Amino acid sequence: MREISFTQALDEALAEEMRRDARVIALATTRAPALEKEFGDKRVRFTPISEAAFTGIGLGAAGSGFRPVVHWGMVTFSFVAMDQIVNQASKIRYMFGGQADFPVTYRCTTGGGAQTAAQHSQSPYSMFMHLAGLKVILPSTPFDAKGLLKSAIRDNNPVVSFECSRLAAVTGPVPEGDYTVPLGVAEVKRAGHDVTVVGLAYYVRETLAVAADLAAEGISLEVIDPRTLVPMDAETIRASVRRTGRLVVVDEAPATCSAASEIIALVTEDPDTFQALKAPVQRVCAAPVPVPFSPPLERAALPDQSKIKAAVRRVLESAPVAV
Amino acid sequence: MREISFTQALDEALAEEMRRDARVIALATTRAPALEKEFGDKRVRFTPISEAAFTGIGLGAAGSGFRPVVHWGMVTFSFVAMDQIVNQASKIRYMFGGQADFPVTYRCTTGGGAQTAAQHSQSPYSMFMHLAGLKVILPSTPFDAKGLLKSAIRDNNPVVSFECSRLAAVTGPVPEGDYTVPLGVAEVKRAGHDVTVVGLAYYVRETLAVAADLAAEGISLEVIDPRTLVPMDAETIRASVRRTGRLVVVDEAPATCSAASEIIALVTEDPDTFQALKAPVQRVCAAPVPVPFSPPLERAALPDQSKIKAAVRRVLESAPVAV
Amino acid sequence: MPGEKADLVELLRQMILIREFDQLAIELRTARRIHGALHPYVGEEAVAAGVCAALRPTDRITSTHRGHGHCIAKGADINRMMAELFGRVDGYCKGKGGSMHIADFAIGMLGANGIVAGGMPIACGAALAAQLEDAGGVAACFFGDGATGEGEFHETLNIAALWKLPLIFVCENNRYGAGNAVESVRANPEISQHAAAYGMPGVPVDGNDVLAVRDATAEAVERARRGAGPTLLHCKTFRWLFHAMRDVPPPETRSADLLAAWRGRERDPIARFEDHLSAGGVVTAAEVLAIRDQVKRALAAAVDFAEASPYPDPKDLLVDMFAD
Amino acid sequence: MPGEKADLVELLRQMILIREFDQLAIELRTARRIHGALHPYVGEEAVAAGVCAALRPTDRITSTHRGHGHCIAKGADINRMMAELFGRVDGYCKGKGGSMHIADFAIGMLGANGIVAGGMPIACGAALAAQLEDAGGVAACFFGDGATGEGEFHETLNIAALWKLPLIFVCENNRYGAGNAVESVRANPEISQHAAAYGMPGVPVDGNDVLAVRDATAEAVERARRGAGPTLLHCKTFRWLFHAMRDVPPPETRSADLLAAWRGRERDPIARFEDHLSAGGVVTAAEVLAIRDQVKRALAAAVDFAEASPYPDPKDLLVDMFAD
Ligand SMILES: Cc1ncc(C[n+]2csc(CCOP(=O)(O)OP(=O)(O)O)c2C)c(N)n1
Ligand SMILES: Cc1ncc(C[n+]2csc(CCOP(=O)(O)OP(=O)(O)O)c2C)c(N)n1
Ligand SMILES: [Mg+2]
Ligand SMILES: [Mg+2]
Repeated sequence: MREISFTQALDEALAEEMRRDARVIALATTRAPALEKEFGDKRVRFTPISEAAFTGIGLGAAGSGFRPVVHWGMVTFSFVAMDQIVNQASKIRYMFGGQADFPVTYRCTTGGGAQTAAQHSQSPYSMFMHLAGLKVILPSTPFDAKGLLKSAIRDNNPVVSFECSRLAAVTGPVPEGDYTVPLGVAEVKRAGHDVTVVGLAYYVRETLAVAADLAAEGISLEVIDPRTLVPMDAETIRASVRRTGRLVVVDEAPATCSAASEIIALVTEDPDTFQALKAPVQRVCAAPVPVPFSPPLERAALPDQSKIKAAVRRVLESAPVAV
Repeated sequence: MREISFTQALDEALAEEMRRDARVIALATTRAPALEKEFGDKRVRFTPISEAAFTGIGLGAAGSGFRPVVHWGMVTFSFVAMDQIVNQASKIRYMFGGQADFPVTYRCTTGGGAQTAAQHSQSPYSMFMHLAGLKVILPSTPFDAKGLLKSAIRDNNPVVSFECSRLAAVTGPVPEGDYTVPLGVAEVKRAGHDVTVVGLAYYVRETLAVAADLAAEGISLEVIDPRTLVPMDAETIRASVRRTGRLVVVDEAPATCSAASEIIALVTEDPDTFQALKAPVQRVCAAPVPVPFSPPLERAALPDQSKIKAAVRRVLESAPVAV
Repeated sequence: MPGEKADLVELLRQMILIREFDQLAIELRTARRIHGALHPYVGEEAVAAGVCAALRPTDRITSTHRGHGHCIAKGADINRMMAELFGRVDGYCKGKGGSMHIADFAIGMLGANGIVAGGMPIACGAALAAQLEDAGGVAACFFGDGATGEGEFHETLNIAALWKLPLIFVCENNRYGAGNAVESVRANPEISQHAAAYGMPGVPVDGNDVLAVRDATAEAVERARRGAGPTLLHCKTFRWLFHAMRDVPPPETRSADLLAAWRGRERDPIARFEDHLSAGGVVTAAEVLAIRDQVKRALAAAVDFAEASPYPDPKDLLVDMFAD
Repeated sequence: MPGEKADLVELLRQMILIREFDQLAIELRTARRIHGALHPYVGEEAVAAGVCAALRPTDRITSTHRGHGHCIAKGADINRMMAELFGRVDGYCKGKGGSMHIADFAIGMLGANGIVAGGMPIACGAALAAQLEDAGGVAACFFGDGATGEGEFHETLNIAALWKLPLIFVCENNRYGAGNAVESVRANPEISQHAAAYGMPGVPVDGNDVLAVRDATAEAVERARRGAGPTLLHCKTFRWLFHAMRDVPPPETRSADLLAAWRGRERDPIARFEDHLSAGGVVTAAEVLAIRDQVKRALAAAVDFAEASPYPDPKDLLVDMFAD
């Protein structure tokens, strides 16, 4: 199968969906020449730097029969638009009794690791997950990126697509043409039996690398990528933990009230999974600081393979594998 | 001791702090005639409906030597100002290498239960907790409200004060004159030995009522009020769980990525506390919907005493108390 | 007398209905038969009625926390509105929204909104949709004087002007944002002056003159339909009553003189229009009485309708969350 | 020739330093000796220099993502700036901020800001502080043409005007917001026209004429200090280079003619001022050469200073989070 980058996969998804459905329109603060050329500047809008306004415009156009794909740029800039996200998009359907659908997709990039410092290195998915009313995707491979973004655009609800910056240039196999990855279905990226490690976005890759390393030592990790954060496929994660009895969650958001906290709560409140737990769960998250600029500090702030390994060893020490 | 309401206690805290320190100034969209009369309209500002601007004004004045107390109104309106909160206030000190202090307090009301529907019934503390860089208080009694707000105003960092609307008229003993409740110290509101129940804000009261009821059946609840969400006094909660082996967390925010999720993660990742856990933890939170208007639906959406009781019984059934 | 008789009488009827609806709502709320917060539109009826008279049923609007008048003027069913205030399952939002969140997408009423200025970007999205549909549709957004303090107002002005969207900005300047007079929160009370910086017409309108509002809107609509872009209407009116009530109407703090000046027959948008129509021989006093009577009966029927409707079943709590 | 010779020469020196600093930063970044994103101020030097020349050291400013020029003009130490770009512990933010987040509170530089318009409310807070201190202080906020699309810009204009705050709004219209020409994102390119709706002076200024900027600012400052409120300065300039670079400078997409027109001696803010000063007999060519030489040496020393400074110790990761 051909290999294309994460970014190319996302671009393809949008172009294919625009081709497929004339009601799909695109709004962003940066121009998209290829899209503009193919679909015209009516459907491909570039906007002033007015995130609040164009977030609401996407919602209003969705409620009026279109399927806008709105790009915030970095997730950082979505905070300027947070009223439209929290008070409008996440509530509009339910609050009005389900009268209308709002098929709008909000896209943005996330994450640190590129020396762009505090404001431009954020991974605040959990703030959006907390809002009952938004679906949330967070792909980790080009294949998933294309398939999930297509599902998001076809979904009849507001969906937020978080697109990890450190994955932008990563390449991987992506079939030509149309396919989708369903929302709400996690994927076991590597099967194993000693420890369940749930990774998010960039940290799926890092966790797979750790899994390969540790396999050499005879430690078998099961690596799970939720892919969709809302709806969360809790059952796939729980089923894995019921087999391994151990859980580590890896992500680059700070731990407090994070997606990692949520995954832990989903696992430990489920009676059967709780009974199967042999060791305390572990979060491998960012330090509780705004991401610092200086490379050695930034490295210290974010998770990495050695921190993942250390957490895996901790859960194994606390409940050694029976030989 | 005299009894005053939650609101009166908060008002007293602000007035006393303004008396104590001329650098304390107040900004809000509603007039405060008593304060204006005592401190003048230079220090007591009422502002246009421009939350983003006056949130940043508070931050800028704080960085210029003042100690602003900024009232957003409902937490709902803070979302208009989220850029200043997320990208500025929570990062400004660290990002600039600790050059300056930003002693600003942001106040707002929270919560449902008053038929004000989706937009005006929010409890999104966890979204603020997730931001490394803000302190967060959430009092449940008039005494704590006054003491915590004073600590917040004296703190040299941005602090967010969440003030539960359903508590506004609740009265309780509050000493005359100055005292503070330290940030980061939870309180055991009722000692017990069978189940640890952590309640937040209004649900501390509800949990205490449940504890009184269940005591009659011989079930002993330990009720803990964190009071401060950042810094979270994890140790008080963990110590209790190590004794009871059972944990229920009660709050009116939806469960996903909530403060309740965080408390569960803090408990289950601590090895000693994890070992002491006898039953799966339980969250009693709002249903995953925007709070609906109609009273029967709203009641169904929010936690109540019967839901708390049911959760307590579930953890007790799953690991019965040894007699 | 410009306009067809039937249209003029309909305007009068609408304004009376809007006023009576909100006065009844206040009674019902005071008697605790309905719930939540209430923001009466009394005194401002000419704005909603005048604007909507210049719109087609397929045109779209967004509204504010003070939205009952906009709903009625756009053609909403008062039975379903009332049922919503009662929190019943036959309400527009099946009881999930209440007074502050009534919407009827079928008639292009895209929702009241509890966030000051929050509906403006949404209306702008509806205007974008209308432009893309290219069938001559327009959108209008109602907002208060207080909303001009919010960034969303200004951002929307620029984008609408830049893209020449068919959007009518209807500022309802009722002189107050909650407890604060407009002069106390704006450096310059003349709101229409914001338009100039966007190369957009900014039109001050007597917001208590329903025909002036209708005509100014018609001009803006005509402009919008021919692709010439948005207009900012600054409708000057007055809030007769309190900002909002919960269990009881809050006490009046404004001077009796001021209130009298605005509530007098020459300024009251309804009495004034009634006098104007009777002076022009369009309606007789008897006809007006008949309208008032019909309105009262319709409202009584709406209350009956609402009370006959059941509360939503708590088992349906999760229904309507996500579309398939 | 208005102004003291020393002041004029200092203005020239500052502008040269600003330009050379950023040109050096581009080289260092291209060579991967420094990290992160870089937004050069080349071509816009007259704005920072002219504005800050009219401020006192105790006055406060906020800056943007394109902030090196503002720092230097406000009097920041280039050694500590350079150390920050290198991510070292002697940088202004101990390496935590980098290029986009340099601040020096000791000299009233309240920080560069990665959020378009994000610094404006903060500057407004500094202006409120100055008003409360009542010691004649003022604040200034720099922002780009693109920032006028953001609500925070408009909200801040209103509050500053309403409260008559001593705040100078300095719009640096460099013709682009990232890749987009100002005409493509604004319905009306004349940004100063927003001021009228706030009863505030809105002043178009030739942003490539350092004395014009200084004088317009001085007038605004005088106004602010006497309690007459804010002014909106619209400084028209031009971004010579790319919006931002990471590993390599991005390709130029604008026409060679356009670039040549702005980079010519008559329009280049530095060459033009240099010619003006030598025509007036204020400086000689030799003096200018000496300044350039001094600037180069100072910058070389700054790089040495930066490279001699250690990286922050990862053990200090949590330091500076919360004040005691
Ligand atoms: C963003 C936001 N801030 C504050 C409020 C609280 N609030 C509700 S209505 C209102 C006054 C609005 O005034 P105006 O826009 O003039 O409308 P009016 O009530 O006069 O119709 C305020 C401050 C809100 N709903 N939304
Ligand atoms: C709120 C926000 N939206 C988008 C961006 C991304 N961004 C960074 S700089 C920039 C262009 C800003 O243009 P302008 O204000 O004219 O400043 P200039 O870069 O020309 O100095 C954009 C869109 C941002 N930093 N903040
Ligand atoms: Mg008003
Ligand atoms: Mg620019």
